[in-house]
Amino acid sequence: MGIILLPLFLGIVTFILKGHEHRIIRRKLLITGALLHNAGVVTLFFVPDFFSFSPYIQVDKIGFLFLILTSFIFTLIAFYSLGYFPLKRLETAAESGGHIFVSCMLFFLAAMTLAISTTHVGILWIAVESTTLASAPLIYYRQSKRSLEAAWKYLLICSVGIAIALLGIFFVAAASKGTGSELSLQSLTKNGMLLNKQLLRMGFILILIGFGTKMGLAPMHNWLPDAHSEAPSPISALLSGALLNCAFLGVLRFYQICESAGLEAFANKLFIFFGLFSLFMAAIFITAQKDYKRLLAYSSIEHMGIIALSIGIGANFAGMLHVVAHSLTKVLLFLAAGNILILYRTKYVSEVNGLLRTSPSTGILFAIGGLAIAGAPPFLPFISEFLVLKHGLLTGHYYAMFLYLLFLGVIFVSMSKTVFRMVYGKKRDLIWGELPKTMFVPLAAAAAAIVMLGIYLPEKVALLIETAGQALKI
Amino acid sequence: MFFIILHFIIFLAMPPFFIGVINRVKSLFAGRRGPPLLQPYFDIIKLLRKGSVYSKSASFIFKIAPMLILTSIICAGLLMPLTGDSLAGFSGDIILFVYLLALARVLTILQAMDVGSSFEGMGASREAIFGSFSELTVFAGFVTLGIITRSTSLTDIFHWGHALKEPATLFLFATFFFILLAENSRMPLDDPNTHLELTMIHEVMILDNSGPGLGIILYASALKMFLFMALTALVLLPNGDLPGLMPAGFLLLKVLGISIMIGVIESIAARIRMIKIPQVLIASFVLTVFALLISLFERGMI
Amino acid sequence: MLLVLFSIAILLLSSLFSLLFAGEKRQTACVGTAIASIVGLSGSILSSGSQEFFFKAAVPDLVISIGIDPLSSFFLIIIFSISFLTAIYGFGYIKEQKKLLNTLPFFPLLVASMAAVTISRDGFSFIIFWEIMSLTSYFLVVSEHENREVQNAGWIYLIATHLATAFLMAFFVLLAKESGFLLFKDFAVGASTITPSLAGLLFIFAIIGFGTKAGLFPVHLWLPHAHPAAPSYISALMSGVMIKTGIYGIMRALMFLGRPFAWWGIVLILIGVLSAVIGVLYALLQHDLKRLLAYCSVENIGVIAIGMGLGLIGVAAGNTTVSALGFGGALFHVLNHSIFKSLLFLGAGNIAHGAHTLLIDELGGLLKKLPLTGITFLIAALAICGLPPFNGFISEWLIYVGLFQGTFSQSGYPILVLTVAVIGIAFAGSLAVICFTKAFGIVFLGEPRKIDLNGCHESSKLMLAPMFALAFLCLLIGLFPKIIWAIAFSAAEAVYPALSTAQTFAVLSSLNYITLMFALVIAAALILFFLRTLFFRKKPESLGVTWDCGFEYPTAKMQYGGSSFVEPVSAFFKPALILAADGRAEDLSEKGLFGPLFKKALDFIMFIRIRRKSSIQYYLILIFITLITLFIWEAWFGI
Amino acid sequence: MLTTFLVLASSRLAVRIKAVSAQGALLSVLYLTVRGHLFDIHTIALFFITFIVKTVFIPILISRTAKSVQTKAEFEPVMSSPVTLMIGAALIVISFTSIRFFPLVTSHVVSTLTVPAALATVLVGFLILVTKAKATNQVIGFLILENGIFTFGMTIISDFPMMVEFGVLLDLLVGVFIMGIMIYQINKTFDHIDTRTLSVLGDE
Repeated sequence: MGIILLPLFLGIVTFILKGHEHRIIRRKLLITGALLHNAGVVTLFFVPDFFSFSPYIQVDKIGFLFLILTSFIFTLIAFYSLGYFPLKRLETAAESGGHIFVSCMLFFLAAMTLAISTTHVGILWIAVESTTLASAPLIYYRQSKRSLEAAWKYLLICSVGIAIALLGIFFVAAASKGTGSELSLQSLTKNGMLLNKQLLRMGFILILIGFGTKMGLAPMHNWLPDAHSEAPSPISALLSGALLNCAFLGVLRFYQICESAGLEAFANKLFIFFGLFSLFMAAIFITAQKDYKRLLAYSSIEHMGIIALSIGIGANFAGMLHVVAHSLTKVLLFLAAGNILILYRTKYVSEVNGLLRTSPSTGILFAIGGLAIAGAPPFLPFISEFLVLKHGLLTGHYYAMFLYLLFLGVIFVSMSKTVFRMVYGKKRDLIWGELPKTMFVPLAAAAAAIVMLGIYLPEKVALLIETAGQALKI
Repeated sequence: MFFIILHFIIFLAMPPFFIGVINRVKSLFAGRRGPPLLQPYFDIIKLLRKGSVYSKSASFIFKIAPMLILTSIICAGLLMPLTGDSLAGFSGDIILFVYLLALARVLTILQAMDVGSSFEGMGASREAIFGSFSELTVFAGFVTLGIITRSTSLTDIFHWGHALKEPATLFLFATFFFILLAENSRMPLDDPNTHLELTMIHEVMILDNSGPGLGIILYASALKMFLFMALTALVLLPNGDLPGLMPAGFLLLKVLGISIMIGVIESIAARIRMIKIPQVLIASFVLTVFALLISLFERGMI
Repeated sequence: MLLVLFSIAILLLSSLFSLLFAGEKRQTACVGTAIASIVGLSGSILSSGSQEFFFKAAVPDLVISIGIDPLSSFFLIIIFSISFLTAIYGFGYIKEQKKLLNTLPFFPLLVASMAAVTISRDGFSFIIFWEIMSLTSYFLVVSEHENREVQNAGWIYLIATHLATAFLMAFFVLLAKESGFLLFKDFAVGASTITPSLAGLLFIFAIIGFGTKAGLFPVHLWLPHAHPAAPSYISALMSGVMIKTGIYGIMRALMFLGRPFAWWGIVLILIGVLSAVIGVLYALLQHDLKRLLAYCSVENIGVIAIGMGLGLIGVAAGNTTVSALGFGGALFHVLNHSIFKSLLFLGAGNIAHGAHTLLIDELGGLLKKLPLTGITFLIAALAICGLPPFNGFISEWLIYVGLFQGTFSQSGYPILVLTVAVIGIAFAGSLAVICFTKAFGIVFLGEPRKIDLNGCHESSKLMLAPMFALAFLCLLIGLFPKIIWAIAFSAAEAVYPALSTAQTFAVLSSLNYITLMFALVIAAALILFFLRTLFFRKKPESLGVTWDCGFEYPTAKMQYGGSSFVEPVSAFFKPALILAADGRAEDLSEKGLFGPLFKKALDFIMFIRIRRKSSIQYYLILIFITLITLFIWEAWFGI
Repeated sequence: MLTTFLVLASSRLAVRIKAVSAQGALLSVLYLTVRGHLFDIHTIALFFITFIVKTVFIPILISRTAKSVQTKAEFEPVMSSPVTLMIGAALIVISFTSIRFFPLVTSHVVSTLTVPAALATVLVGFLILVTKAKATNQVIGFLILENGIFTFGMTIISDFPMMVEFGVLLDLLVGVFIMGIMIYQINKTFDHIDTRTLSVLGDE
């Protein structure tokens, strides 16, 4: 509870602290919020029940994994923002809204934490909707026509999507009628077999569409590239690395209910379908993509597809591992994209080249991220992708795995082409001079994480992921 | 020991004689008396006694190549069963035989390219491509012989004595004869007598050789031709299991016959156009494949 | 085993150190690699029998295992010996080309990953090492990435190798489905119960997956792009060693597939013949020396594939002599090719360094400026053509004899295929002669065509020493093939233990004869030289211009060039080739297969993309349609 | 209830806002009717909150936004009004006829009409979202959609804690608030609020 309220409180404080003169304090508050959140998560690790004084707020095994991830990523992004936004401000000359921005970030964190840690389906809905609301202004940061369009699309489509999810939740509630269970996860899963199957099925479809919209599953994904490409890079990173996970967690909660009701096969089929379709769409739009931030956005769709697919074929460990892998890698990439945007002032792939010579650290980090996200070992995403394949073939999903490999192949081809086009080439003159350190350290941390975990997955981490994966199985 | 010496005598001393035979046959056809039968020996000795002129463009490759060519041809000769058994035959020596000759060819080509003349480059180019076709055919022929005799050594192959019972042999004889003509730049494919035509293959490659170097090359090509004549002869009429000196004697007779044949053909045939040569070579290859299929079919292997 | 691990550790450390340093000090990578190679080489030579170690990975159900057996140690010997020499060469090479210091830390990593691939004993770590190998070599290929060509070459390489890995992943996982685990040990046990159809499928997967790395037609596509793009010492390592890991992979894969069928061998032989003939044909129609060498690798890999196919036919028919000759010859050729191909690439490095171009038609007369490079290059060229008395002959001879023996004992399709193979190798061999007479003749002989040789000078001793070592090895192995045969045979035996009963006695005696003959060749050459010097010493020698047929001023431009040299070939094969405007052969697999395939795929993608609108209403409709569709699906059919 | 959205589908903005408001009011009343026999504090509180939020706050917000935006004239919708209307009618028919396929437990529902009515509301809301171009209309569409869902939920809801209900409403309120700001911004930036022009982004 504390970790939810704290960012909320800090957010309100920053909201109050308007004006240019308070910007240092605001920055400090942002970092404080991130670090305190970290501390909270760590405490939770040692004292699992420390914060849970409400029956509806409880961090379970899956939630804990997501929480750690979110917290870590938020910290990275918070640090990165310190370097990014002052530079960005020079460029856009947009002075107002700093306070709204920082407070929205903190609100966003709070909403995500709530979404992760709640066990009540209603609260889950509220939290997910709040994340939309808190992040819409973040996308609008740049206050340009394009960012406005993106924000509007994001807001409206996600709201509609989540409204559909609400309908789904009502269906689930209707399904639970007469079983005497509360609308909390525990009691729903406990009484799983008593639920009305048909209603639950329809409810799950609605929820999958609803949260799937937010999660970026094709064909409900269309807002995503627009929003990701227009949002400031740290926000894109946050959306991609953390928010999508939250939405996914929302789906997972209901997946658990379905599982307990014996509808596993049904839900799996849907997951596989949406997973593959997302991969397909991503493959198509990643190819010959001209805008590198959209490229990354489509790659998020791809990876959400992989995650859905992995759950669909029952590769829970791989799925959870991929959640971690994707978040870290995507954060790395979006932040690197932020650096590139500042250095080159363009989002067009064709105008960016010679990154490795222009800004070696960004170039190397971007290359690492690009390779990792495209699925090359020894990075973490490869491991999870391989495990998905392994599990899929072992469980006999031959056609799905064939398509999976095909789409991954196409994506690798296109992705690597674009990334290395950008990385290689002749040196360009810098516009901004060297970038501040805070714009490299978080990236390096993320890169180190995916390399380290790719080469050697420590027992503790593996256990964490494994228990999360097992918790998914009722 | 006797056979070793005999082998060397036959192999090292006889070849230019057969060249003389060919020339004599050609002269007779042309109504001339022609040069003496031993004229090739005189030519070689004369050249060996002269001094050399080297091109400024040439490197040491050009100087050492003739010796190396001679070396590889002599070594190939050791594998040929001239006296019934070869000197150093072993199972699988047919491959070595072909490759030693290929080595000689490579060295000829390289020494031709060394002087940087466009004529010799042209000759080298032609030699390379035609040589590769004939090598192909030779291998196809060896496969056929191998299947017929279940052996991979020249000695064993030609110990077999029922050649005429094999219909494939006639095809093989024809193709090996073609190869003989092609490899040694004889008439329908190349003309050993002209030196300044753009249509030459072998002779044009040695334009810049002079003195002893040229002499050695001429000698080496005589050896090579002898080897091919022997091979062709043996394909049609193998040694079989004849005792003592008979194989060697018969062989010389057969080779004599073949050189007369060559002389006749050279006299009556016109040179084929350069462009047609690959076709001829491929035709002979197809002929070999034919032989191969027949021999396989006869044995019920396909 | 421990020594091998130790050497991998040294490699990793030297890579790390070199990464931390900047400038000249990065050369620690080369030094480290050289030291580690010595350690690893001794380790792999000393290792006898098979060893395996297991580690439990954190990922559930995953055990990592490493081990060594004769097959591994055979490849380890190749890897470490060549890496040792290229490291020395690289040290000298990079001294001259400081720009390459950037990617130097990847060099030990590449060697380490290659070694790791060969000692890996489970599917998971194998794939990881395999991909690390691909990635590090990719980074080395794009060392000079300012050049667009190089970028493209690198990209093609990356794609090819990665897509091939997809097949490998499927290969290993399907095997795991049979045996339950990803351990090679279990695969080998499961091999006895594998169904024929699955085994066939897996065989095809292995051929595609490993064949891409090895460079078999038509998946060789990356090879002629990547090799010219890479710095020479890397091309040498890649062409000499790295593509052999593909062969290693196929050999290893055969261990898991149980008893082979004759059609596997037939397929492999046909692919091999295609690779050999097409590879060399393309090789001789190239203008760039390194591209020529790259295509020539395709040819040699084809020869190796023929050997392996022969071995498979032999095993399928229970003819151990044939299979011993096939596999033994193939592995022998692997070793030989790694020696002369790396030598050729190093030579190309010297040429590029001396003459600043690798376009064959511009070069010429280099032998006078680079005599030592020229001699070693010539030796390698003769060896690669399979000419006596060098090592290339031995392995080709083994395969030939095996093929001949095969034709004696087989019937039906196999015999036809075997004869095709004999003719194919013979043809490829004779075209290789054209190819390398062109390469050597045009580049080193005659007069320089377009280049200025004034500034051209021989490379440093550090660069020449490894080349002489390699050239010496060519001769040495040619003269004493029995040791290598023993190692290669025991490596093949590790795959098919039944080979141990093979009657290789006849082979060995023939090898003795070959040694004798080679010695005779050399002795005869020496004797004749002695006679020549004896007789010719007093003969007058004079210099003149090349005979010019009456022209007054023969110029260098009048020489026969590389293109004109091979013109008869291209004229003859015209119907089967796609010729570029400049007479260079375009790759059929690139222009005819993969190029159009990629184009079609792109067209399809663009076709779909055009249909995307970006208005918010459209987005909403999509969501709605999805919803309705799912509901209808659910209501009518049930999901 | 049917009347409300038939009005919505046709006429001018102000009317629409009023209609939404009316719908909200009806919705809140529905709360009372659904749980008619149980006049506990929970229900009453919900009634009031819903009423306040849905019939008072949100309409006020929208109309304030609309005023600040100063809409000059009615834009052409993506589809002409009559067509939209007809499709809307068709949707309603479909929702009433297809309701048999939905295995909803409607035992304690006030009238059998509520479920299809809710469904129809959802569909019409969607229709408005899709066919209307103006941003304000889209918000209204969204609200109608939401109302429909609420109606739906109401018929079956039993044990959502009050906190949750309250949270949902709060979310809605904030959402509309933010949308209002956005519309204001859109107007400021683009000089109009036609969302059809918001399609610059996309893949070339």
